[in-house]
Amino acid sequence: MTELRDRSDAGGPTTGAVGGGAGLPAPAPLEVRIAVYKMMVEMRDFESRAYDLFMQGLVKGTSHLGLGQEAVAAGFAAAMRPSDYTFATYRGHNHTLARGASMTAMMAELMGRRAGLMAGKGGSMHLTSVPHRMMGSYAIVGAHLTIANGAAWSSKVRRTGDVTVCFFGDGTTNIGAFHEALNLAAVWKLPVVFVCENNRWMEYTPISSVTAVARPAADRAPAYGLDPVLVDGNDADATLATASAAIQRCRTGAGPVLVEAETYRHGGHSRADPGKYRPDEEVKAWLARDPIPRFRARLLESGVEEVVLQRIEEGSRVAVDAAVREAEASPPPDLSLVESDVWADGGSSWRR
Amino acid sequence: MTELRDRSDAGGPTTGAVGGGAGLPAPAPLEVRIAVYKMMVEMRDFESRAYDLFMQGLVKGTSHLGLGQEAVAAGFAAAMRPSDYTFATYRGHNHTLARGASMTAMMAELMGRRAGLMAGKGGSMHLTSVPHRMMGSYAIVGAHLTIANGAAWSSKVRRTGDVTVCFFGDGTTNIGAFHEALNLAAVWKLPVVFVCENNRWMEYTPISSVTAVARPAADRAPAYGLDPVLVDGNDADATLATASAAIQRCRTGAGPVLVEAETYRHGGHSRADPGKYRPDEEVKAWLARDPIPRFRARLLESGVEEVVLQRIEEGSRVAVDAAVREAEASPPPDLSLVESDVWADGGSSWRR
Amino acid sequence: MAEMTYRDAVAHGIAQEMDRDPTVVLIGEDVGAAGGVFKATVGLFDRFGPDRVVDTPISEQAILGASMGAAMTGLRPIAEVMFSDFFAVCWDLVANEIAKTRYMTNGQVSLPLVIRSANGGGARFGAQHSQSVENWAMAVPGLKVVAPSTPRDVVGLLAAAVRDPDPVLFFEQKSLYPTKGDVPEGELVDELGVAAVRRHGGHATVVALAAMVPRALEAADHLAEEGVEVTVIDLRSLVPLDVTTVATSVRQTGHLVTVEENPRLCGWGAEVASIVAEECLFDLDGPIVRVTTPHVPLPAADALEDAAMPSVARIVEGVRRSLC
Amino acid sequence: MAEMTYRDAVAHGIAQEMDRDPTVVLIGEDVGAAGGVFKATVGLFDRFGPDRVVDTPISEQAILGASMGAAMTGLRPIAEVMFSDFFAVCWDLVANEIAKTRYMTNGQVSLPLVIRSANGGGARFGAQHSQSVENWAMAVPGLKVVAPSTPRDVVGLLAAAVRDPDPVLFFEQKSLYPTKGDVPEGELVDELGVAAVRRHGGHATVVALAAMVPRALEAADHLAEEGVEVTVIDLRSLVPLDVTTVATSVRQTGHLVTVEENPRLCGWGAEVASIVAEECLFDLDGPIVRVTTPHVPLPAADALEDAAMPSVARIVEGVRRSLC
Ligand SMILES: Cc1ncc(C[n+]2csc(CCOP(=O)(O)OP(=O)(O)O)c2C)c(N)n1
Ligand SMILES: Cc1ncc(C[n+]2csc(CCOP(=O)(O)OP(=O)(O)O)c2C)c(N)n1
Ligand SMILES: [Mg+2]
Ligand SMILES: [Mg+2]
Repeated sequence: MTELRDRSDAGGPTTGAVGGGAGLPAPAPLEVRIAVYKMMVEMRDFESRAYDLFMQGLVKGTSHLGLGQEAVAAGFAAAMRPSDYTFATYRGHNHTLARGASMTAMMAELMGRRAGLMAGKGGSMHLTSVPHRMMGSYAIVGAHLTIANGAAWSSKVRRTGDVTVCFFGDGTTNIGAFHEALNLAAVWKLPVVFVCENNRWMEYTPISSVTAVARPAADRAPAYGLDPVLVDGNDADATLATASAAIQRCRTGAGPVLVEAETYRHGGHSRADPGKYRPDEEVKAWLARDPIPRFRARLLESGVEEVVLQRIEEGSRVAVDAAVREAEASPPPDLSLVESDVWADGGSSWRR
Repeated sequence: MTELRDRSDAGGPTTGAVGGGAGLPAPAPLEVRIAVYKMMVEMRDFESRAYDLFMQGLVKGTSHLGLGQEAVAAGFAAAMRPSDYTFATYRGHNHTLARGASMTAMMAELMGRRAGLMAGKGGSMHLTSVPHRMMGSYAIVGAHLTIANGAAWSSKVRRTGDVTVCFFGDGTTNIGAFHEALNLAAVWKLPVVFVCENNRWMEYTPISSVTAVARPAADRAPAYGLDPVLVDGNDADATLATASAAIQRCRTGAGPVLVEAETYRHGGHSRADPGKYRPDEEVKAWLARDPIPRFRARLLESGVEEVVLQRIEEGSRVAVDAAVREAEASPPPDLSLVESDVWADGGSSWRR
Repeated sequence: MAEMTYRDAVAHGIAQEMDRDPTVVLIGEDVGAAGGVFKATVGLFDRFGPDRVVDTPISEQAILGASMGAAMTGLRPIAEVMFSDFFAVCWDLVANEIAKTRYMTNGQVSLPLVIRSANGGGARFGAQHSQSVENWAMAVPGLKVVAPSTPRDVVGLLAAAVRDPDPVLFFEQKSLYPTKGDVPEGELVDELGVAAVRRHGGHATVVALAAMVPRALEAADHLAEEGVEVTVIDLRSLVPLDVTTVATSVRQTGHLVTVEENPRLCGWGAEVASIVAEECLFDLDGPIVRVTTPHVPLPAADALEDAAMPSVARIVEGVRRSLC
Repeated sequence: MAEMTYRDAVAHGIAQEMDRDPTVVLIGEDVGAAGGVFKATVGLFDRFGPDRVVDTPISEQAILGASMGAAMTGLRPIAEVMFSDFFAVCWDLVANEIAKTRYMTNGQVSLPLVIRSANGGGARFGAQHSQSVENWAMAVPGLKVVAPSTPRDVVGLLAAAVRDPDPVLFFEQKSLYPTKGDVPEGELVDELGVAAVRRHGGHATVVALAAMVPRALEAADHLAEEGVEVTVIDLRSLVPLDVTTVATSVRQTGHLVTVEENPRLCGWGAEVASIVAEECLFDLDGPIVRVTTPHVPLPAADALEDAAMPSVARIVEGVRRSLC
């Protein structure tokens, strides 16, 4: 397990969990792991379909897929309790699904339909489902780390015991808001877990070429008095274990945790980007570490029956098919929405 | 001497130079040290007088004094060559004097007179003297670290060999721009020395209460792949030695250096603030470490004759008296300046 | 009825709301133990304690982010941005996040949140500590924008802002901090978006905000001596904007002058002028005149700053110009 | 004469200036090897190399700070802020530092510097990647503000901006990137502050900018079918602002309509309207009408975004309203 220790005894990053789960403690209960597998399969199917729909012109604007990064979203979501808060980026489909939002509403949102999660007003980059404590997907890099602090601060003031989990990319570690958020969280000992999904690329630029340290998040943890925590983000057992430990630590009031999860996006940065700027061997090596088949094999080893997994896979396909059908059947949003809900009174009037 | 080593062999901050110069190499040549003393005395006299004039209502608006922090400004200025660039904060009188700007022009600027360094358009917080490569005093925390990078980048592109030195306070280490500036400087290996003048207070708030690490700058250096460098900012020999090493390192193309100079302001944060929020013992202990008498004693020990120092002190008083007289004699700025020099054509027209 | 300064009215107004509602918290640099750099939050730390009056590092993005996240989840923060010029270091939070989140989420997220800031010139602080940036805020959909001109209004409008379910930017004009005025005893709550007619006159309508209100009233006194009687409207709030009061007056006087502390281009006066030029064009008997700071940064020297900001003389001259 | 897209004109214009002046450098996220996220800087990295075409981390403050410091000391940087919405994360550099430094230093510091940014809606990117923020820039003294509507103007105005000794914000309207137009061979340099009259008509003056120019022209076609002939002015630059061309036309037509992509309050059209209402009031024969996006953030769904932005139909309707 990725141990979460006090800074005092931390030398380099805690790398125990990286490299396939060796040295991990007994894995989580089987039903939890099966639930994690189900989430990952659904994410994969949902996003693959979203990509097809984008190429067909049915998803408009843009979309940023987390294909390949599912083990991070699923592992953390499985470790959260329903009242914990999630904050994510524009690459937030997986995190939104993981908290339980409706596939139909999400697909309809991507397609700009009335049935959309935000009736089409937000789009792919702003998925939000407050009832699921998915407090938003944020499209401008950095800000949401500071906003996540606010939710954690509020939980602390209101003594709810809830923990906030905030996801962001490697590229995000170089913007000012990252620094301000981490410092404040540490000074105020906020119950927030910052999860850097290090997929090695900041759009089309390798993160290593624009970052002063090798591990963009973990190597900065000490600057905030925090332990560096690294986890293999393509290993669902490892992300689940790290998530559980981190959230537990927050829940007990020990202050924030900064996790760097090493992972990779299978596709391009957004839209139709084929991601050709990435070296072939790099892509190949990471595809070979695809978290889904890897975890599937591990579950079979753990004694889960093949048919259980097949039923999950089949169920996911059916669910995604239904979501697409329902989303496609939904009409465009009512145009009166354009001027609705700027204010809490439902309107947008600026005059009297 | 504060060694500037590669990150690889750096454990904690390099504290050798802190604590009174023990372990320092042979000090700089005597004439350089005497010049440093002269600068410090002039800074002290200039600012003491500026404070009096503020209390008399002749310096308007605000002013932020560096009384007590002179050894940082003087040590670094003495290590710079004339073409090197300085960037400072609103607490920038000392740094502006140190680069050779006219006392009269500075005093007139503080008083809002025509003879002012910027004819009254900038005021105390924006002292700038481009002919002296004093590229400005910046009043909003953080930005000027990124701007200093630009000057250093330009020097690198133009292959001038010039180094940029950028001063800022401990409180500044918690704002986003600090993080962005340090990372970019490190990635681009810019010839810039960042000097944190840690005077322990961010306005009326102790820095320790709002910062996740004990040493706001030095403990963050590793987050940018840099060596932590600490220096006793009240020891002019130590600041001079550290400055020389840091600037030399930059000049050879080895990339940026981040220095934390531990010091203290004798007075309040700004204007008439008496600084009463600070514990008496803290103030007393730091007054006992006043860099000027301390350095004076050291110079006498080194064989400088008392009369030499007295002549410097007398000369400084005379110079400040003259500057005040000349500034007071200067009329208010011509009102046409209000609409001048928004644009390079000298005017401010926005229409055609 | 108690006389108090605009400065003290801020602390008084905050205390009124913190007393009433335990979810109201105050956050900012030096707002706590130090009582604020403008001494506008004196006493609150002692009264409400460090859990509700919270000092922060110099991290404006973190301050507003924390406030936004807290507002999303059950608190009602009052955040301070020390000088309004510093909105520029956290504008992403203000303009992109706080202003837009309710809309983007189709109403899922509420942001009951006040951001106070010391705005405006006159203190010889120079170009980076003297700006009037209420028009920056007005230009961004999703923000309410308030700027009181009297101690009484500080209390009443602050209460309205804190109780409002939407984000409100509350501009305290720093040159007004030492000014005094009567504040009624007991709870005081105003309504946002209601202008106040501070003086009645039939020859022209002068619309002003914050520190420009007393100046416009002084100009009105001068004009009265030459027989020109003007109506002076104190807008009090830019969003919502009390178009009704302005338009009603212009329909009576036929002349409009705006008095803006901000630099010329795209100030709130431009918006008011464009509304009147659309909705009351045929009521106008003279040009709409805008008296503003010229489109320059503010200089530091007292002589220069005084020459830059709208003076009583320039307001008088502007009204005369509108009448020809 | 070559036909090229607005997108290609950007790279073409930058190349023209980098070829001419070795101190011109290009800096931004993904501007180099990747050729820009909008493919507007394709080829420049290969042609001018990594010392002059520089990729950066996601650090907009550091990008603009580096550009400013370099401009102070001998380079002429062209910085890219990928989407104009992101000006909010570096507004301090733009509004407080870059805009004010020449003034504050009494002319000691020159800042020959261009900041390019993809501005505006129409791409279904939602509220945080679709804003038209040219009015944010216009409101800040010390910034020149340019927004071309054609590939030819991209090249000519970019050259003017790069050669200008002052900071220029250069807004590329992202919905125009795929549009095509003729660009003359050879060096092309325009003058900032000169509007273009794109169509002549005597009934009303329609003033537009960037993506609203083709839309206004389309509206003019419709109106012509019903016998209403309008002049369409493409402002091209907001600072300097070509008041002469606008005022001259309004004096002839007696009617003014502005077409702004930005949300309503404090848009550039308000400024234009206020100038006309002051300087040409007695020339006006009808209300000044502003056609803008309503004062809301932009929604993402295509149907909603189309309904929000000024359409040809709304422009036509606005002109009709101005004529009554
Ligand atoms: C402030 C800001 N600058 C630039 C962008 C454009 N942008 C969107 S995603 C992205 C790369 C982010 O990289 P990373 O944080 O690693 O996340 P990933 O996309 O890899 O998940 C950039 C530069 C932005 N959205 N916000
Ligand atoms: C962005 C920003 N926030 C707040 C301020 C107000 N302010 C001016 S000085 C200061 C304290 C700075 O402390 P430090 O960096 O330690 O420098 P010192 O004054 O001690 O030299 C603050 C908060 C500012 N100028 N800019
Ligand atoms: Mg990434
Ligand atoms: Mg300090």
